[in-house]
Amino acid sequence: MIRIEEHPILGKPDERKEVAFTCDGKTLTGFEGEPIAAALKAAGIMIHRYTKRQHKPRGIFCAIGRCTDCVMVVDGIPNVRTCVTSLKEGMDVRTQYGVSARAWTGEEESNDKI
Amino acid sequence: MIRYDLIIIGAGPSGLSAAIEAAKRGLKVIVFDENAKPGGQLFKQIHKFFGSKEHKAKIRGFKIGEDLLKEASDCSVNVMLDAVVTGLYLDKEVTVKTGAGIRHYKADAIIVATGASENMVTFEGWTLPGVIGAGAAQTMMNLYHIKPGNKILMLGSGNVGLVVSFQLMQAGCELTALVDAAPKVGGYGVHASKIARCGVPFYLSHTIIKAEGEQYVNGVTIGEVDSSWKVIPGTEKHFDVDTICLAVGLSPMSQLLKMAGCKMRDTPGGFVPKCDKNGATSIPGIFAAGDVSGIEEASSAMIEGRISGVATAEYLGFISKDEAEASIKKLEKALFSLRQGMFAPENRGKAIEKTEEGINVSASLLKNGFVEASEIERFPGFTKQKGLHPVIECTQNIPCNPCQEACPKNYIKIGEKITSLPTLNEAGECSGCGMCVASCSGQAIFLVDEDYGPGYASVTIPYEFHPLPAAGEDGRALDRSGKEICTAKVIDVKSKKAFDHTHLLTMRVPAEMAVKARFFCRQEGENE
Amino acid sequence: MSKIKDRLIDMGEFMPMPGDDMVICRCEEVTKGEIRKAVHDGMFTMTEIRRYLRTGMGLCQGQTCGGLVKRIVAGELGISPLELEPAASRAPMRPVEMKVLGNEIKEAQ
Amino acid sequence: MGNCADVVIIGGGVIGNAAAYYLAKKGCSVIVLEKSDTIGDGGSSRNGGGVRQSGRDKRELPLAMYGVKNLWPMLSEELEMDVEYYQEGNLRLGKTDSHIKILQRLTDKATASGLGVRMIKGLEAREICPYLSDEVIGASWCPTDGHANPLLVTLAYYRKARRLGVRFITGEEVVGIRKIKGKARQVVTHEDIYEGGTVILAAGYDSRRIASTVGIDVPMTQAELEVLVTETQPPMFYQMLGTAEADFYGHQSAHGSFVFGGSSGYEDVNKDNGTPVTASITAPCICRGIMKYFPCLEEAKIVRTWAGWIDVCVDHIPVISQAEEVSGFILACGFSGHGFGISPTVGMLLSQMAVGESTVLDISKFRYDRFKAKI
Repeated sequence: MIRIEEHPILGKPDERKEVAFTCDGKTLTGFEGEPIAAALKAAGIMIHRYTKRQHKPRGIFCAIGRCTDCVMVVDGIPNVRTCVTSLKEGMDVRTQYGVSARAWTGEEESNDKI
Repeated sequence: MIRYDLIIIGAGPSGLSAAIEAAKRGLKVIVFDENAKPGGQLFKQIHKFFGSKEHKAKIRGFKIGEDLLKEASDCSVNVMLDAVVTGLYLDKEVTVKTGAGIRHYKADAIIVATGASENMVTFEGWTLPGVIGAGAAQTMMNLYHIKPGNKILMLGSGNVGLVVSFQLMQAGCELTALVDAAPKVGGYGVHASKIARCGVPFYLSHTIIKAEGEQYVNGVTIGEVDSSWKVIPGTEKHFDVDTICLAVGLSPMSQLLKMAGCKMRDTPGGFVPKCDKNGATSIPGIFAAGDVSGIEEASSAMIEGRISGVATAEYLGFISKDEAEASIKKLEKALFSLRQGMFAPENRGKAIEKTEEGINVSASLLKNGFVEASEIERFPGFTKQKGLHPVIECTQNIPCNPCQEACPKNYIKIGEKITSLPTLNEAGECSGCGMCVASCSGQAIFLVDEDYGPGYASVTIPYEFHPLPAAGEDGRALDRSGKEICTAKVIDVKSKKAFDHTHLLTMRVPAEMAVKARFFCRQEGENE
Repeated sequence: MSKIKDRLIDMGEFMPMPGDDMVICRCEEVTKGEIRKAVHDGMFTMTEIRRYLRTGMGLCQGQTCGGLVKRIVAGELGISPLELEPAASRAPMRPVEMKVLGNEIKEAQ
Repeated sequence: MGNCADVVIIGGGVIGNAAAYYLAKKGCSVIVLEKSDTIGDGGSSRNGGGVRQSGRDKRELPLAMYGVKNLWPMLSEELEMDVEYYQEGNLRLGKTDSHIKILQRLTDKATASGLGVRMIKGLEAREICPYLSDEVIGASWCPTDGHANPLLVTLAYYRKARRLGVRFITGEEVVGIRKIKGKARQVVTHEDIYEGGTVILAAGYDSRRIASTVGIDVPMTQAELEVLVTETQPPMFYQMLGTAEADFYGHQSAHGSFVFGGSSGYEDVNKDNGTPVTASITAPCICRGIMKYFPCLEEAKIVRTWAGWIDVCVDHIPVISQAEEVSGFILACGFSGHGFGISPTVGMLLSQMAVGESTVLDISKFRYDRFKAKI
């Protein structure tokens, strides 16, 4: 279990509202207002995006909105920092490939002028 | 243009403290913070702070945060959250992103209290999901109630690495190993000992060679390094972990000051503004306080904040120079006392071989995270005597004295200099109240009764894990290294409001184990 | 004055090293080898490296890699990282959407 | 220690570096002195990267056209580094009738000078760039214009020149030029003296101060320029863009960021703190300008803004000239914010002037002594 039900110092978390959202089309639940990244982590999702140049997986790294590694496509908008963006009911969260939600087709290397 | 007397950037320990002092002296103050919650790092600090009363010692970080917020609101400080300061422009203009727009603010004085960001270290696979900063771990577990991972390797034995390691265990994670390339534990020995006695192995002079996994971390390989930081072939060790946590230091987040044009200097501790002792930068009216002007503990940041708050009040003519000097003098004294001892800023990087009392420091503590039974007896807090008595395993000169304050019998003595090692007054006696055990921020005090019935001793330890064992429960006692040494029975568990979530677990162990048993393990392989 | 002023100093041949393929700038995916090579190509300051390779020009604006790049460049030049001026700090301190940055709210809160 | 060279160039910007490269290619020994610790830290790294012919003063146009025809297309290959040159055309956009009038006037002038540029309707503009707002009713269109990455062009010239043995010295502020036996010969810095058979002055606005040490004045001033850069966007379009009223200009760069310059209207009087600094009101203003023409970019995040000084000559064209009265002294300054696009041509011309060849283009319009009283 990834969520801490009871903590020796902090006790039990306050009551929070459970909301549904989707990640790559799959319906998940999380708590309203928690960072999207927290809800994904609780759902066991580690990979937030694949990088533009090397197509390598990335996930949570700094968790405070600084490193921007955890960005995803949220409600159609790319590069959303999921660690500092609050979860809302019905959000459409997608794995980010480069700067879009379109998965690699294998053709893009040649276009990727670096 | 919206105008204030004072704008403070960052609602962490220093920013809030500065706001309080300035507002108390009549300044119209606003504090901006980019986060949804104020308090900066304080709300991620669930351990009890060091220092003395004036430094809020033995109070947990988040509680200090709550107190600061209340104090700030009592003196009408306006704290604006989710407010990202995007720039610090000429004429002390600040642009702030709030909601869907940008607002412009000006002030006659600005205190930049933006804190620090984490340093990073590279190794093969360091970009894999599952490699995270120690700050990320704290944020996830202490703010959002999410375990950062199940099996975790910590890199870094400074105070952040040690404190976060303990917090990870408190959150229910398994800490597989603690690794540091340095040959010695960098943080407080007492922090290290809390982890070591739970059975976490320390690998000093080791580095991460590789984070393993294709899509995310599923293992790690470490290796021993020689004196030139090169891995010694054949020393590789593999661990199955799902998370690697990096705690390799902090750097001041000084970009706003640089943007504003303040004179800066590069130091081994990061890029910091040139400041006077009150935090005034090269630009009149712009001050820096807390970690942004040099990394220290939150306790120092709070005092620095207060000093700069007083200094701005004087700068803007709200108080006289004499008044300011009197207040600052007091604060400087408190700051000075925090900057004493083995971990004082001027001792960074120095090898210290003897305590202020002239006692050889424990080599094992620096290498393995715990003091060997053979070493502990030379420290003054360790005594053997008839009846119930405290055993104080505090072996380094750190600025901390709550144990002295806590003892109703005045049995524990530190004295004027708060870095001195605690000793027991010869004439005193122990009431067994346990206040010293609960108030020791380093969890280094135990109550021992060497003669708890025939053939047995009792050892009372501080216990901060969940679930809490119950009286009557059988388990095993662990020694300082985390090794199981004997069976143990819980004979008492005390929980009091005054103990502030540090429970006092008393276990019965064979008499000869009284000098060794320092932790209680509930079941096979489950050290919490 | 310890800064390297003469850009013709002899740094020796560029020799590939193990670890050259390690990503240093996480945002722009610039590797250690590329940074070392850039120094040999004459890029001696953090600003030049940044313009040449885009290190620190990505979404996080160098907040993660700044110190790492500095150490590599200094190592290649044989100087202390403290002698290298960090790249400029520029607004906005965090990424801001065009519609938000363009929306200047006038009234007080 | 080897402070002598055939040519000493003051200023390690794109003009100085280009000149150094073309001179080294001719076999000359060259020293380049740069005030900043960083190569190309003035206008060379603070411009929009336009490689434009349209909208140029007719005296400058031949330089631009020559570069676009002969130098830019081969530049990446020649310098062995991708300088991200795109020749995808320049759209100058209009939304109102008065905009169209402005554009028509510019187009007529350019056509008269022999440039292939024409007016197009909104529909055609949207065919070229489908991301344009429907409010765009027309544009001027110069298909042979383009853009390149100014940071990379500057560093590519530097890198190649350095490989050819040019000695670049950074952090070396020039105090003045000293004549020896009637000829410009010594370049004096705070710490040293350099000697050259020829001295080329390409130091941006500083050129005015330095030229005056040999009694020559170039009437110019400074203006500020501000630019913003977005996060990486998916590839959208590669035209260079501008508007009739010059609210903004810019393009999408090779790695996907949009780079847009613009103004708040106060650039001529903006303050600084020693180095050019952005003003808090400018970036928001540029954003509003962009969104009027490209509403689809409203979610794009700005990651960086920066400001730079440009040296503005009183008649808005540069001085590229031998100073006959000071033998051995060549001026290349006052580029007035449009020097980048012509930098390869100017570098080449300077190399020809320095070795005494006749220049491939007529540069008499850029003489240093063209400034006369109005009556």
